[in-house]
Amino acid sequence: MAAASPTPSPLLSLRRAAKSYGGVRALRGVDFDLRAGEVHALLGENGAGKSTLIKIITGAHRPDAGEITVAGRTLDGLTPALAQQLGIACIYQSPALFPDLTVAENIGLRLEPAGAMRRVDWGARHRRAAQLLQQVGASIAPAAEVRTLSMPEQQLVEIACAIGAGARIVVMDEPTASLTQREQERLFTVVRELRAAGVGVIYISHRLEEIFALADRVTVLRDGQSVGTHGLNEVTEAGLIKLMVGREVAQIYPPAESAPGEPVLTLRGVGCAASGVHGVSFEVRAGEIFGVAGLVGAGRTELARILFGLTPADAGEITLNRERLAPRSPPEAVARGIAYVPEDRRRHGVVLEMPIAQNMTMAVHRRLFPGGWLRGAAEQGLARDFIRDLAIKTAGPDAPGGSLSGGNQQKVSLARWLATQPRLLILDEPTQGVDVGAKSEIHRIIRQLAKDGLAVIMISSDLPEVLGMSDRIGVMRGGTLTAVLPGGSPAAAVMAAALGQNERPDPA
Amino acid sequence: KLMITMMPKAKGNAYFITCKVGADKAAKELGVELLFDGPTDSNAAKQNEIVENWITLGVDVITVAAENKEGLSTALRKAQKQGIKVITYDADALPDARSFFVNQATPQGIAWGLLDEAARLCGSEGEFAIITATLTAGNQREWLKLIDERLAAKYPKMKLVAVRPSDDLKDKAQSEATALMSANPNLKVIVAICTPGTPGAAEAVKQAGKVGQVKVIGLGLPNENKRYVHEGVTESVMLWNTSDLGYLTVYAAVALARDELKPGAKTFQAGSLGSFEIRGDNILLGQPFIFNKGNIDQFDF
Amino acid sequence: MKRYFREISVTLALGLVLLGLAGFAPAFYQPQPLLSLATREAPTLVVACGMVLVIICRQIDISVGSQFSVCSVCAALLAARGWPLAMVVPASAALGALLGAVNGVLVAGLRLPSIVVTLATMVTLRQGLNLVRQGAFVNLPDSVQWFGLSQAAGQWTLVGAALALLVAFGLAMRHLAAGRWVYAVGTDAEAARLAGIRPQLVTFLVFVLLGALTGLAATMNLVQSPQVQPMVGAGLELKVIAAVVVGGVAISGGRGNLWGAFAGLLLLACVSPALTHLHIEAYWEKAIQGAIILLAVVADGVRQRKQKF
Amino acid sequence: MNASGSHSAGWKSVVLRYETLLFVVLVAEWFFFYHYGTTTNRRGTVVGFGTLDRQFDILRHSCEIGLLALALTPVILTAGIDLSVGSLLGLCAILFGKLWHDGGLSIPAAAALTLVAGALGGGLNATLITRLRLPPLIVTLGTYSLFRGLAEAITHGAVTYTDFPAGFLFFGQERWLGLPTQAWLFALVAAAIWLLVHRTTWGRAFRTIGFSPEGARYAGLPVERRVAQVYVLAGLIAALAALIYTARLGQAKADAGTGYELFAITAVVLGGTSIFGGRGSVTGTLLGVAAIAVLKNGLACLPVVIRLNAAEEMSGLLTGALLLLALTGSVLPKLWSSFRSRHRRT
Ligand SMILES: Nc1ncnc2c1ncn2[C@@H]1O[C@H](COP(=O)(O)OP(=O)(O)OP(=O)(O)O)[C@@H](O)[C@H]1O
Ligand SMILES: Nc1ncnc2c1ncn2[C@@H]1O[C@H](COP(=O)(O)OP(=O)(O)OP(=O)(O)O)[C@@H](O)[C@H]1O
Ligand SMILES: [Mg+2]
Ligand SMILES: [Mg+2]
Repeated sequence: MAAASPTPSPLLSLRRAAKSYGGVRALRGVDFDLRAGEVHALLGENGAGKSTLIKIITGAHRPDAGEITVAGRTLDGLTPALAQQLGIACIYQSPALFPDLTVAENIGLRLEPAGAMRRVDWGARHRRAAQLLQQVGASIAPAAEVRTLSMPEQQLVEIACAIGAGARIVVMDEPTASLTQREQERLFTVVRELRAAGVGVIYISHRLEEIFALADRVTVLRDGQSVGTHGLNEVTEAGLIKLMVGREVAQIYPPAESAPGEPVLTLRGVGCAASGVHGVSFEVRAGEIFGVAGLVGAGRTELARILFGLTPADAGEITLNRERLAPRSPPEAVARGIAYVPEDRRRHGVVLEMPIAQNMTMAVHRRLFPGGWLRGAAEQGLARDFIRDLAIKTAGPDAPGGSLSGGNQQKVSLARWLATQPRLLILDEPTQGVDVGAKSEIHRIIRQLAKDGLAVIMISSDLPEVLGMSDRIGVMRGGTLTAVLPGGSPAAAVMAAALGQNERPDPA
Repeated sequence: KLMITMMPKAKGNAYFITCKVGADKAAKELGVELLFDGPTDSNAAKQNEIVENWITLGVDVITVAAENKEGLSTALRKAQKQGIKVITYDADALPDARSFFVNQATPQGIAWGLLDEAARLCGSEGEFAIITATLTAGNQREWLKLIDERLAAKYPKMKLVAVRPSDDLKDKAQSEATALMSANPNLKVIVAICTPGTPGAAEAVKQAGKVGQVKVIGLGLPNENKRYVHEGVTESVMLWNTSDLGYLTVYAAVALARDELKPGAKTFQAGSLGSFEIRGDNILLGQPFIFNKGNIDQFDF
Repeated sequence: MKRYFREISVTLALGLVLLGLAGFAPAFYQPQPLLSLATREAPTLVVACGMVLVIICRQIDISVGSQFSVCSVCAALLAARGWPLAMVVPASAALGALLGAVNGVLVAGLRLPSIVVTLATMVTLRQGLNLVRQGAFVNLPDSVQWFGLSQAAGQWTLVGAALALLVAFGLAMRHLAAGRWVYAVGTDAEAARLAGIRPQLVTFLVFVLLGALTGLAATMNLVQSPQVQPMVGAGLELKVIAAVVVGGVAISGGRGNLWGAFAGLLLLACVSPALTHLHIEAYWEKAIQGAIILLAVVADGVRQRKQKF
Repeated sequence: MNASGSHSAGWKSVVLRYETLLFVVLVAEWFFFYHYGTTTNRRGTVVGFGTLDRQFDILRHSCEIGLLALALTPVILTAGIDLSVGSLLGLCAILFGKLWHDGGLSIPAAAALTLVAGALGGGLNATLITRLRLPPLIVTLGTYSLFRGLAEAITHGAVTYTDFPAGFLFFGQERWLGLPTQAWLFALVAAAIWLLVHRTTWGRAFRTIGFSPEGARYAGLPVERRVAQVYVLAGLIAALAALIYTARLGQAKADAGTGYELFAITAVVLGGTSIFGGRGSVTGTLLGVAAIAVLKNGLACLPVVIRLNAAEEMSGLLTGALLLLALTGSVLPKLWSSFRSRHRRT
């Protein structure tokens, strides 16, 4: 356990922290400490307890047992307010912002002092917001309502809040999950600046290359227990993976095997004024994985929403298996054999309150329940099969979707659409926030589906994933498809297309 | 002990509370038990339910002020079938659903009385307006119809500019009267044909500073209106002695239960109030009474 | 501008109605009747101020009508016993605050849905009052009328007080941290908690505040007449909620403001006198009010639909 | 009992427990009133709660509110609300009376048209809610005024339609096969709604939408159509309730069904259906309706209450209290466990 920096007493330490949700033991006695001026990565499979651990640190959840010490003070009832006073700031996996309020106000509410009868200085709020946003390199208007921002933009607002709070401890729970390369680089710069200023950063990510690029030490969690803290210079990627999953996992992408067949989906000049997409033309063949890359806000999700009938197209022509396709609503799209695994799984992918089994059969009501009469046995059978096939970690088919960790929720969402036996599968960020073990599992499944003759569109901000998995790569920029590259193209080519011909990737 | 029940149109209405005072007195004199219950707001369906309650309870006589002629009649007929005597008071049901109707005053007596008083105040010409309880109340419709007919026949120069409902709420009556006055600057008289309407309209006139310019008359209890009558806002209020109405009703109910009152009788003796005329199956309380500055202080109900 | 579309459109609608009245029924504009109208609506406005806060906080209170009745009767009984108004008014507000606190504890403390909680307290309070009082009126002593002032002075006092409260709350909601907290909690209670705000406390307090304002409004109504009917607040909740909603306060919390609610209240308050002035029969009133509520929200719905997709 | 209606083994047992509890309360209530509310009157006949007549009256009186509660159950399951059902009942009663009396239609034809009108009224709610994405609370607050206002406008508030033929009144005032006629209709509707909610994919969709409308949309469920159907169904049932109401009272008047929506919502919520949507059952609603009806009618039979002349107020008061108790009871276990965990730590 070589120390990366010689600071003697830790900024924060956690002893024997334990937490259960009902019957699920999310943490079972974890020790953890954070020093000033270090980036401490937290690593573990989906459901290992990372998010739970940081919720304890930020006071969002009370631990069932254990103690927290911050700057030498042992704290008993840590609340979010107290944590804030102590200089702990957090960027949650899903941003905890106020969608109806403006960006400036969101930042203001977090950073301003507590007095209830204090006068609000709107001018100062806006100036401060503008300055902080500039600091994280975001071009967001302080007067914009947060609901109008995209997910990554919201994350940048969160980061601006943390910086503004002058936090001495900054927690980031998968901040890059929906960021693209460029934003990621900007984020790294910010993190390094924080470290240089003596701030302790807890950094959670499933992307190992990020951790190696950024972190000083890493703590690995497995099944709610810490399996060790290491300096990054002492471990290898393979070693970390083994610690995480307790076995060896090859992080290679499964190779394309079959030659693509007939065109399944053809788009010609497709656009939708309302969602800012225009003039998209490409085709996807049976047995082909068509990767879609692009920067944040390039319109990839919007394109998927058009194909799924959520925002019907108002220009161009779409054909599916040589028949005209113009879905005006998701049910129509589903009836035509289109499946869409959305990027925001907590809001769209699974219904958190409903059992896993019901989540999985949601899109196959017609086939599974002829005449509209529910059949419990058929449903349970289907769910059990998928739980087994996709290795979903759960108490059983009747456990509510919300009790699963992010990665397992993603698998449930995937299962729902595989159950429809679609002709075209659209995956939006399929492995966002999914641990390496599950990730390669999902990659294997996708490849297998393609091999069975399914046409797959895979939208991803994870460049290695797009490069490794795709047979062809479409690149989107500013709401339109700017290039289609062959699979295995160099990363630089994809980036160049995503940024526009004349621009070069920003090295910062 | 006989069990007599009495149902008002709405329990909280001061009019019926005064009725109950007389009824209680009669019940005590006669040594019978009196149940007094009704909906808190005028509602035919609730009246129905309460009558059904009483039927299963096996009371001896049911007396009701029917919110609505037809609505209650089925339930009342059912009561009669079970051997329970039925009397209506204040507002009648269908004739075959009850034995007697204790009539406080003929509709004509009320409607014409009010209109004639209004005509006197405005010199038989000019605009006037009416405030009613609810648009749906049966007796109010009947009075309105009679007023319309007499207006056409006798006072061609008088103009009825509006009929506005007060929902039997004084506050609403006040708002309505305020609007009526500003919408009809030449308004001379406001006639309220429900008891909460009269003080409500008077208050509105007073607030609008139109005392003397717009006169208020209507049905009303003396206590509610004393102040306005003395201030000269309200010219006069008309009402029968409601306490006597309750008293008479209970006496008639008991007499009916004891077979002392039979169809076809011409007169009826009601304790300390003496003798009343029976016309057909209507027991008549007498003429409505006009309360004005001179006599209103002699009454306390 | 876009943000305040709803407030602006309601104000425009109000302007249209007022203009129409000026054209077809100029008699509507007479100082004394208008002052009377304003006086009658002043208590409603005070309740509406509190309701705006509660709805912005993503809650609702349908028990205000019953609270209003209970406070009116209790205040009237106190006044009839000879309490001076200077004590009756705070006592009524305190009683209202207490009733609001009951709702607040149930909603904020036990995290029960406010619509159901206040449905239950609405029925309980109303029937409890009926049970105890059997619908009896309360006669008030003369000294209570218009606070013992002259009538005109009393009317101006009431209208002035209501407007002052409106302005105070309007400014506080925009410029005080506490006001912004109400918006924050209504937008996302969990995010508010993470930002160091105590959402349960804020929720509790808005209910208490609404209760206190309702108690205050009850006394503002009390001084206008020599008698109090126990049914006095019946239907107040729907009137206030309709006004607030027509004024653009989103039932889903976090959006809207007092100025919009004020315009909404004026719009709905004008319907009944406008009908009288235009000589339209009274039985159209409810239908027209329903149509106005629907039109207001439909206009908003059409706009949002256009904007979104 | 309702395997498909519940969400997990744990959750199922909670519902089961709540419904069982409610059932126990209902039975206890019934026996209490049976014991204290049955008396022998002066003429020697047994009267009060314990008589068969009385029980039939309870059934008769709860049919309309029961129907509205059944109509509201799917609505509330989708996290919606319909405040307009009481007003729609009034409007439909008036339309029925007008069609028959003024329109010269036969009773069956008028009834059929009334049902259509009810569905159209529900359709108006449905259109505004689904097409314009407006909150149901507000839309139905508007139609609550609108429907009642139309009823008043049509009749000028004054006309009351009466003198319906005996064949029609049979549905509201007579018995068929031993039970009040309308009880059969009610049972039929209850069974249909139960099947719909607990045994079909429609019911499943209602719950899904109640939990997460966006989630349901992304799952390819026809969200708009299902939501619309729920409100149309509510309108249809409100029209049916209007017919039964008219047959029971023998009259159609503009104030029919005033305030019924609140009783119906109370019954649904008392029956354990969450106002936030998703959770709840038709069995619970039926128990809720029964608990309120028995309470109301039972109190009206208690000599003490009768002598206080306060049956109406007492039943209102106790219904409100029961609702608060049920709500509080439903969160107590959660509160207790969080309280305990807090104490274990310190
Ligand atoms: N609110 C909750 N209720 C019940 N169980 C929960 C809840 N939150 C988390 N869990 C469970 O606790 C365990 C740890 O979850 P946690 O979110 O901490 O995992 P994680 O390491 O952040 O996973 P991921 O990488 O997928 O985000 C999981 O088994 C999860 O199912
Ligand atoms: N109504 C609209 N009008 C104009 N532009 C819109 C509208 N809605 C969304 N956009 C813009 O369309 C762009 C596409 O957003 P989208 O979420 O599809 O991007 P993406 O490429 O999927 O990115 P990611 O998934 O990484 O967030 C964004 O810039 C967004 O701001
Ligand atoms: Mg996590
Ligand atoms: Mg996207």
